[in-house]
Formats: sequence, structure tokens, C-alpha cells
Amino acid sequence: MQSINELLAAYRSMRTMRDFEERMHVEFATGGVPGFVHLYAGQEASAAGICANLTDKDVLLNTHRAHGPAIARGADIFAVAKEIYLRKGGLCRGRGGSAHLHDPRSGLWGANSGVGSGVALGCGAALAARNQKTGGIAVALVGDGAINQGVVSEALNLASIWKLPLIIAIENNGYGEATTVEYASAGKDLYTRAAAFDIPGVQVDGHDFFAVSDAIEAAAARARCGDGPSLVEVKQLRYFGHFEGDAQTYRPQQEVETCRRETDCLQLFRDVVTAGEFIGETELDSIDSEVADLINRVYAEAQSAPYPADDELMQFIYASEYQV
Amino acid sequence: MQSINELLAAYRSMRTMRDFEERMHVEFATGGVPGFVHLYAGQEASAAGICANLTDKDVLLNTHRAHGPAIARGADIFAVAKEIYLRKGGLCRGRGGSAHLHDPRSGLWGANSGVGSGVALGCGAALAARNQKTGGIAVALVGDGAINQGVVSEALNLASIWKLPLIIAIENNGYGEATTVEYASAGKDLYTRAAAFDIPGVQVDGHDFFAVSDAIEAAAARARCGDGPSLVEVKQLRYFGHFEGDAQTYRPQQEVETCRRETDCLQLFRDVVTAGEFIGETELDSIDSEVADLINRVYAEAQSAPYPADDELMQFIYASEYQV
Amino acid sequence: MSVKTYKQAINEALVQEMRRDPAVILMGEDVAGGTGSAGQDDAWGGPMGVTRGLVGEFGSDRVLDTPISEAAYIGAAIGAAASGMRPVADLMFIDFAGVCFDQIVNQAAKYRYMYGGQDKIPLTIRTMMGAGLGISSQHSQSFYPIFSYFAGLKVVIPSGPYDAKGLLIAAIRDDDPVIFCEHKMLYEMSEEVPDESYEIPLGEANFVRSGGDVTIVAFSRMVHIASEAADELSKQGIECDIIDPRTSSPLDTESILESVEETGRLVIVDESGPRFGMASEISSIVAEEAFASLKAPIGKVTPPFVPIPAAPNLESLYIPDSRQVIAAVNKVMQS
Amino acid sequence: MSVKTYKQAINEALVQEMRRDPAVILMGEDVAGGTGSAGQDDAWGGPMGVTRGLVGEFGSDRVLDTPISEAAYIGAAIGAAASGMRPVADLMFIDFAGVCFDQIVNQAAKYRYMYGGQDKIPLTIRTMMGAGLGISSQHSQSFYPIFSYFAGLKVVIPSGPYDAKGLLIAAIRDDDPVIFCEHKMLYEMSEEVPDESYEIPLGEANFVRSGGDVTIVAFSRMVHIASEAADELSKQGIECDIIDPRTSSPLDTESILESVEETGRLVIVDESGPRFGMASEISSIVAEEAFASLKAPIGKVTPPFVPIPAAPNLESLYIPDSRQVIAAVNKVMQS
Ligand SMILES: Cc1ncc(C[n+]2csc(CCOP(=O)(O)OP(=O)(O)O)c2C)c(N)n1
Ligand SMILES: Cc1ncc(C[n+]2csc(CCOP(=O)(O)OP(=O)(O)O)c2C)c(N)n1
Ligand SMILES: [Mg+2]
Ligand SMILES: [Mg+2]
Repeated sequence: MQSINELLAAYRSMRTMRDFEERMHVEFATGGVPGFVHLYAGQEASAAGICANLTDKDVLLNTHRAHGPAIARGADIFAVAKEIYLRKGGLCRGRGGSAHLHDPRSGLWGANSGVGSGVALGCGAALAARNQKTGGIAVALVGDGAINQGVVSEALNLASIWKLPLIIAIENNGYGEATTVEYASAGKDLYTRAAAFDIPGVQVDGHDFFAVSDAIEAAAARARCGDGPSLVEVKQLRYFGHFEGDAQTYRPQQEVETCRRETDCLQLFRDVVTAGEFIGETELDSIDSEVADLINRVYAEAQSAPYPADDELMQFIYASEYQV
Repeated sequence: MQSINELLAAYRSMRTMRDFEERMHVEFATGGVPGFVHLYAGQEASAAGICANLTDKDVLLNTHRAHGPAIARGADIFAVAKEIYLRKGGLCRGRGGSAHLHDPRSGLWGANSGVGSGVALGCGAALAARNQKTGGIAVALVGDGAINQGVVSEALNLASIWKLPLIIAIENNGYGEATTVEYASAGKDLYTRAAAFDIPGVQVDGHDFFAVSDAIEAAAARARCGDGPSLVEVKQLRYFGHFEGDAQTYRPQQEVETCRRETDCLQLFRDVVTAGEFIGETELDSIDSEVADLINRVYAEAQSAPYPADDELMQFIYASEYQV
Repeated sequence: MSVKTYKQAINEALVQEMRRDPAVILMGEDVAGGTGSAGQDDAWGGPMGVTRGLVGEFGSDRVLDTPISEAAYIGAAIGAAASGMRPVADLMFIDFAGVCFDQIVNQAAKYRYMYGGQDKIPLTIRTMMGAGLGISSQHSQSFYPIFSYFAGLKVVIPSGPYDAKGLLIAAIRDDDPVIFCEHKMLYEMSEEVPDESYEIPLGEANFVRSGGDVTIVAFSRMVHIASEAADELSKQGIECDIIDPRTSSPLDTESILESVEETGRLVIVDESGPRFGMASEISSIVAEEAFASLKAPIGKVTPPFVPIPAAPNLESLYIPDSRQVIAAVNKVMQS
Repeated sequence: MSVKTYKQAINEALVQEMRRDPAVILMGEDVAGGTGSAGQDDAWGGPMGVTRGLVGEFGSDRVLDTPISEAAYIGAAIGAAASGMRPVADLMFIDFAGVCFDQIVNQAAKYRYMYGGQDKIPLTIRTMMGAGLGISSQHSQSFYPIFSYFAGLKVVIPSGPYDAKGLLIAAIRDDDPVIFCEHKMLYEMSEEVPDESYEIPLGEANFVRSGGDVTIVAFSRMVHIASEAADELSKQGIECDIIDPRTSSPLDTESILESVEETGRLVIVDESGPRFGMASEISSIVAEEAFASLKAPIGKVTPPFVPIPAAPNLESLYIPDSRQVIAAVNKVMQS
């Protein structure tokens, strides 16, 4: 059970992610956003529900659909935006971009291509946490498409036999690029893959913050007390294309409309928390306007930031001496 | 149900594999066998039970424990031995050796390292058979250790969604090198991995020719009529080390002794077929002595064969023109 | 003959080969796109839309969307090739070779040799390389030299639409595994391309420009950078030979040597890494085989030894440009 | 000081580093061997028994047997390294880099750079290379140049027990990912090795022999082939410098250039491939930077461009031998 402050924080987190992405969608369409940009809008309850259960000892392993989880994990949103715009002051000094938001101080690890590697890296983070007795756990995000990478199965097995404090959160948004999960992934439900590796697996409604949070809470408790990994399949829908510029002809048009209307995570959250007597619509509305204001400042700052200095090109290749 | 001739052929096949390996074990110990040599002894019912259900349109994908399956599939045993001895006239002209016995004319494809790749290659053989409407299927052998390679999970998923005419036969001999399947592979039974990919999976006693053959017969029928892949876990034990020279200190000594005494596949087969009225011990004994004689001739010929000609070194790199 | 983009030329090569030979099949992530969805089929048409339209004509038995499982489907393509098919597998980014490297360099490359010449593997792997889109170090590499290291593979790196079509047709008809590396910044480049089918043999360089003062060897996008530089240099009175070998394995060293023997001066312009890359290889060959002809140390224009950054200014510094080529040519002219 | 084999020297380096620093952990297939079995623990002790005894002293929290899942455990080692551990991952054969290549060249190599310098990845990958055991083309390769292509990695190729110990200790203490390539034919080689711990800095060549007439650069097992040849050549009156750079990334080009500037003649002896390999790289560097000093074309002694056959006579033809080195030296001496 969350406190009122926690609920308000979760709402603010989801609203921030949403507004950040809605604005990004507009900015992309009008030009000026570099690279490949994958928006997280629609999936916010997942990142918020996961991060609500993490401490600063824990590690969240991101995917290429990186903006939402980075914001939810508490990375500096100005640095997030600057990284997407590939500017000085970006989380990765403008070297990684949208898909590689990485902020280890916030317990956020960036995505790698190939997709799916985060589950293996997460095994390492979990192993280190156990060996170092930090009490930390790792949560690896992985998409419904990426789940079919070999390294994911390998890592599920490894996490299981080593009983690692790891949670594998499959963000099943129905598609890997234009390919449906029904086509690409054998078996109706992805959480059933867990059983093959002797890992408990559950499926939750990914538009419902509380469902996600509860499942992660249970999995995290299991991990923290040494009982090993769990898999949580978070079912959801992305509101935009695979990346910006995707014409989305593979989807029926009403798919997103219906979801936005009927199962939007922000609306569902509002409905639940305002049904009680402690949180009112106005309180949430004022968060909305604070966030709107924040987002304006974030974009203004990011768009006007300079690019990294040219002489950074050859910096930070090696941590130790490397002399040729 | 097998005919008497088929039963005699299966017995001859298993006896040939066994004698070939027992002799190889001795030859290795006394020097003169090159490279890494993995013996199949103890597992013969698997290769025999599988091959009893294959036609010449089908492809069997071998592992590094290659001698038995090559013999069972009908590759020229003289060429098999010469390949192991890396001689002229070897199946692969002395280039692949023990672990890479390959004879496409017999529908036998050699193993590759890394282990597990055969399942992916088998998807391709199965896809080709379907596209070319040959009626053929593919059977990919994979060890209990190799099953943890990512490519195997990827290929299980691919075979499932493409409904390929493929059988995955896990030869679970309890160990991958010195590591037990119980340690390395999450989940008690490997056949349960099939369910994760929506593939039917069964487990059979791999010392029982009839159990293996029946399971493969059913899976092959399924594959041939377009119903897609199946997985068969064949539980067994290898009689020798991972490779020759392995001191096997990781195994309790009586493990193999008990198995040889109580569940040896040749003895079990003898017991079953001689229980009826059609096959007598003497008939089998005469196969035994024919095989013993054959094995003598095979080793004599292989050991005295010359090495490949030096000028073969640069041959068969490319099938098409390659001019630098 | 009509003006076609690189993308269209590649698409046309695929269409014509699939019409000609039923053994040619296509597989990869979203090479059609939308299989099994409630929306439109062929919604994606492959990375950059290069394979759009193919599933409509050839059906989903021959144009196969795959899961994100490169090791499995490249492995399957090898198996299909060993069974008489002629698969074209799409590996979206060359960077992803990392997840299927064993299939490419151990299985495909060695299948024929290791098994004693019993098989052929007529497999083409199409993949996209090159920096320029601001998508960082794991989506922008050009490590085609890595494949060229391995005996058993052939490696093709087309620099324009005409070459792309003719080389892809040759690659598909070739009986060996070919890695076909398309440059992502060239897809919209256009030029006259014959409508009919034609082959450009693998291993024959293209003499892009004849000058006589200095030899420039360049591949893929760098051919155009070299040409820009040569235009500029010509104004200064320096006339360049430009040679585009078009394939790095086999490599047409004869054409390079022929030119260098005449000019005595060589600059290599390449987007692969500065070490163990194309520039090192060609320079080493020429230093060995045309040692006596060389009037100056060989010039190399390559990216620096660094992963590829995303920021546009840093990425621009990373990619070789015509000013660097001009400087390198001027340097070799001075010795 | 006592006589130790290459194998023992490596084992000792691991033991001493694990004693010194609790962050050092070991993982790989059967690095102990027998975990969970009814027989004896530590029954395997890693490929060739190199890690025998470690699990006994350090326990199974620090010496971890893994499933046959290189991508997962190398990935896990990277993740552990990013978390402050100092993992040593065992990749049995260098050939198996094929199944975890993405982890090595995309994740480990680029982690620090791509993320803006926030992390360090103190990871050592031990792996076994080299031909000579008759185990064919997928277990005998020496493609360490492939790793050396990538910025972000370091690559070590020790030629004997003394170097192996000092370089492995340096590799483990190094804050970057290091690929440590052991030659499978050297494990039983022995020489005097100090008992105490010592580091040999990565990037410093070893001057194996001083001659003055011709420079031979060789790595790993080829250092011994070169020495054999040099002994023979000395009888003929030709005195060789032999330089073992010991690491291919960083590469001590300075030492090579220094020697070549004196001798004016260079032969490179290497077991990696003849194209895009070590010989090409060094020859290209020298041709560029010591052009004026060179009195003869550079000689390269490498295997031919072919996968590695198993048959002993063919494999012998594949591996560079001292007669080829002698011939190459004689050739460069004649110009
Ligand atoms: C190994 C690898 N193959 C292909 C890609 C290209 N790619 C990037 S994202 C993506 C789709 C991923 O789908 P999913 O895992 O469902 O995540 P989503 O985009 O839906 O969030 C693909 C194919 C990649 N990055 N890595
Ligand atoms: C990718 C890869 N990793 C490691 C190896 C080394 N190796 C060869 S056989 C083997 C054990 C395989 O065990 P299993 O699959 O159970 O087959 P078995 O030997 O028991 O028949 C290993 C680890 C390899 N060949 N390929
Ligand atoms: Mg998805
Ligand atoms: Mg086994």
C-alpha cells in the first residue's frame, strides 16, 4: 500500500513521462529531433509501478524505449532531454542518444543493442549486489520482441540456477517493430516462458499502476530475501509508432484510440485515487500544470543547449591508461 | 511395429556403434587417435531409435558426440573411421575429424561448434524440405548442456511459429563436460522447455530402443503432416568421459557400472526381442561376430590409410570462382 | 534504363532474382512487416522499406518475417542454403552481426571446407552499415573488414545504385556465402540503372576516375567523398585515379597495383576502423607488392580509433571528409 | 623464483589476484567443474585444468561454474564489472567468441564511451587460441586481431609463462575490458617465473633478441618459431632482432619502429589470418611511419587464406614454421 505522497509521486512521474513524450512527438514531426526516437507513451504505469518499488541500491536496466523509464527512475529530466537532443549536459554527453539513456547514479542502466542484453547485464548487477551484500536487486526491462533473443533465454536460465536477485519485466506492448507478438512469439502468453526455467511468472495489466506495482513488490521481496528471480509480463500498448516516423499501417487505427479512451493508465490511476477521500482532482490538476510548465522549461533548455565540445571526441574510451 | 528385419538391423546398428566405440576407447588409450574424441557408448538406443524412423529425404543433425549417429544413419563406417583418424577417404577428407562427421548423401549433417547450432541449421533443412515439397523432415540432436545455448531457444521459437517439420531430440546424458544437468539447467526436466514455445514435449528412456523409436515415430508423423515441430528428451548415460582422457572424477564410480549392468540398451533390446518367438540369441550372436569382424577390418583400414594429399590444403574453400 | 535510387535498385535486384529462381527466398525482421497483424500486410517492407512489395508478389512462403532471433534465422538460412535454396537473409544493422557471428564466420564460412567440399552455401546476407544518422556506436559501424578476415566468405560493399543492383544479383547467384553491406546514407542516392537484369562480377574493381597523379582507393560512401576531393584537387592541378574495388573479399588488388605502379602514390579512404581495417590491408598489400613503385608513404584517411558518438558534430568529426582526403593527397604529393 | 609452466603461471596469477582483491571472481564452463555432482568438486578445473584448485580456496561464490551460455555469462560479467566487481570470464576457445560477440565488441567495448565516461568495465576474458591439436577450423583459430579492431578493448597475447603471469595480473588490475588470449600449444611450456606477484604493463613490447640485421615481430607461439629461425639464421651470419609486442591493443609501435629504423628490414610472423590480421596491420604501420628506413619490402609469414584443417599434415602446412621464417628473412635480406 502506497502512502498519499507516494501516490502523488507516482502520478507526477506518469504525467511527466506522458507530457514529455507527447511533446517529443510534436517536436519530432516538426524536425529537429535527431536519430531514432522510440516513444514510451501509453506504457507509463509499467515504469512507474516498477520504480515505486526500487531503492537507490537497485538497478533498472532500460530498453531502447528509454525516455519513460529514465524519468521514472529519477534521472535528471533536463539531462534526459539534452541527451535525446545530443547536447552538452546530456546524460551520456550526447554520445548515446534517445535509446541509450544511462544514469548509474540513479540506478539506471542504459539499453544496449542488440535488444535483450539487459537481462544478461542484469544478472551481473544482481550477482554483484549479492556478492557485495548491498541488499540491492536488478530489474531488467525487455520487450515482447526482444524476448526472442537467445541471450534472454540464456540469462533466464542463468538467473534461475544462480538464484539471482533479479526481476525480468517483459513490457509486452504487442509489437516488435511491425511484427505482432502473436506471430513472432510462440505460445499465447510470454510469462509462461518463466516455467521453462523454473522461475515464477505472472502477467499483469500494464495500464494499471497498482497491478504492476503489486507484482513487482512481490517479486522484489522474493529477490531480496534470496529466493531468486521472477518474471513479470506487463501487458500494454504503445500509443505511437515503433519509432517516430513509423506510419503504423500494420495496426488497425482504432487500436490506440480505444486504449487511450478506455484504459489509459493516467485516467485509470486518477479514477482509483480520487475514488477515496484523500486525493482530489484539483490536487492532480495542479500536478498537471506543474508538469506542463516543467516540460516547457526542459525542452527550451535542451533545444538551446550547445553540442558537446569537439575535443570530447577522443575522451573516455578507456578508463585506464592506453598508450599506443 | 518393426519387422524382424528392421529389428535385426536396429540391433546390428547398435552393436556396431558399441563395438566401434569400445575399440576406439582402447585405441585412444594406447595413442594414435588424434584430436578430441567424444564417445557415444551407452547412448546407442537414441541414434538407432531415431534413425529407424527416417527416410533418405530426411536430415539428421549430429552433435560432437558424432560417431554413433553417423553409423546409425548409414554413413560408410570405413569413411567414418578414416575421418576420425584424419585420413584420406575420410567423410570430410580429414578436415573435420571426430566431432564433425558429415555425410549429406546419407542425410547426415555434421556438428558445428558452437554446440546447439544444429537446431538452427535444422530449421533451415526443414524449411527447405517444406518449400521444395520433398516430404522430408529434419531431426536435430542437441545435448543437455547445449540446450542452454541461446540459439537453441531461438530456434525452438522459430520452428514453432513457422510450424517446421523438425524434431528436436535432446540427448540428456546427465552431463555437459563435468557439469550436471541438475546444476546447469533450470527445471527438473528438459522436455518442459518445449511448452514455453508451444511445442509438444515428451521424455523417454534413452536406453530403451522402443521407447525412443515410438516417440520419434509419433513426432515424425506430426512433422510430416504439417503439424510442426516436437521435442523429445532422451534420458540416458554416457559410458565414457566427456572426451577421451577425461578422468571422470566428477561422477560416482558405480554410476556407469550400474547402468551397464542394469539398463544397457543392447541387453534391454536383446531381452525384449528374444522374449518373442521370432528372434533367437544365436541370430544376435552371429550379428555380434559379424560386427566384431567388421570393426577389425574398419580399424585396420583406417589406421593404415594415408593422410590427405598436401595439395588439398587450399581446395574447397569456395564453390564458386574466387580470384584475388 | 531509368533513374533509380540505391534502395530501388536493390529492390529490383531482389524482385528479378526471385522471379527468375524459385529457390530464392527472403527472411528477416519485418522484411514484409505486419504478418499476422490486424492492419496491413507488407506494412514495413524491411529496414528502410527496401523490400517493400515483395511479399505481395511472392507470398509469405518466400518472404518470411522472423522473430528478433538473428542467430536462429541466419542459421536457418545456412541450413536452407545447404539444402538447395538460395536464401537472402536480412541482418538489419551490420552491428547486429554480434548476435549471430558464430553462424556467419564459423558455420557459413567453414561449412564447405570443414566438411570436405561436399556442400555449397549460396547464401546472401544483406546488411546496413555506416555512420551519419546520429544513432550512436552500436548502430553505425562499418566493420566489413571483420568478415573479410575469414576465408569462405565474400564481402560486397556497393557504392551506388548501378553497382548495388548488379552486385546483388551476382551475390544471389553466387554459390558461396556473401555479406552484402549497404550504406545507410546511400539509400536515396540515384543514378541511371538498367531495367533489365545484369551481373557485376565479384572481385572486379570499378575505375571511377582516371587522373594519373595519385591513386585513391575508396569503398561505398567514401567513393563519393573521394570524388568530391578529386574535383577540388583537379582545380589545384592534381588529377586523381579513383578505384572502387566494390568487394573486399575477393579484393581486386591487381587493379589497385596497376594504378599505383603508374602514379607511385596512394591514398586509401575508408569508413572502417583505422586498425586492422581496409586501409591497413590495402596499404600492406601495396607496400609489399608495389614497394619499388612507391614514391611516398601511403596515406590513410579513416575514422579515428574510437566508438562512434551520436552527437552530430562529433559524428561529423568521426566520418572521413573530403578535406581530410585533400590533405592526405597533398601530403603524398609532396614526398 | 621457480620453474613453472604457462598453465601454472596463469593459475598462480589468478590465485594471487583473488587473494589480494575480493572483487575478483571467476566464471565459466567447468572452471571448477562438477558443481552439484555426486562425485568430486573441482573435478575439471577449467579448460586444460588451468583453474584447478581455485574453487577449493575461494569457494563457489567466487568461482562460478556456468551453463553453456557464453552470451549470458559474459554479459553478466560485464554487468558485474560495471557494479564494482573485477570478473575474469573464461571463454573456452576464442572461436566461441562467435556466440557472445555482441557482448564483447558492442557491450563491453563501448560501455564506457557510449555512456559518456560514467563507468569502468574491469573485465578480463581469458580464452584459448591457436592451431596444433588437430581439432579443425572451429577450435583452432587465432583471430585476436578481430578484437583489436575495436576501440574500447585491450588484447593480450602472452608468449610464455613469465609474460603470462605478469600480463594476466596487469589485465585483472586494468580498469578496462581485456581479452587475454592463451595459446593452447604453450600450456606445458616452462621457464623461471617469480613466485611473488608482478605486473607487466600492457602495451610494452619485449625485446626477445637483439641482432641488428633484420627485425622480426612475432606474437605468442610464433615467438618461438621466430627464435628457432633466428638460431638457424645466426649460423648463416644473419642476426635478428625479435620483438614480441605482447599486446596487440595497445600495440607498442614505437619499439617496432625503433628496431626497423635500425635494421631497415622487417618480417612479421603471426598465426592470425593473412588478411586484415596482425601482419597486415604492422606492415601498414611500418610502411607509413618508417617508409624512408625500409630497405626491402616487408615480409609476412602467416597461415594461408583458408579455414584450418584437422589432418596433421594439412594443419602443419597451415601453421607458420621456421623454414618459412628463414625464407622470408633471406628474401628481405636480398633486396
Ligand atoms: C539484436 C537486435 N536485433 C534487432 C534490433 C532492431 N530493433 C530495435 S527495437 C526492435 C523491436 C523491439 O521490439 P520489443 O522488444 O517488443 O520492444 P518495443 O520496441 O516494442 O518496446 C528491433 C527489432 C536490435 N536493436 N537488436
Ligand atoms: C558454444 C560452445 N561452448 C562451449 C563448447 C565446448 N563444449 C563442447 S561439448 C561441450 C559439452 C556439451 O554438453 P552436452 O550438450 O550435454 O553434450 P554431451 O557432450 O553430453 O553429449 C562443451 C561445453 C562448444 N563446443 N560450443
Ligand atoms: Mg514490443
Ligand atoms: Mg550431455
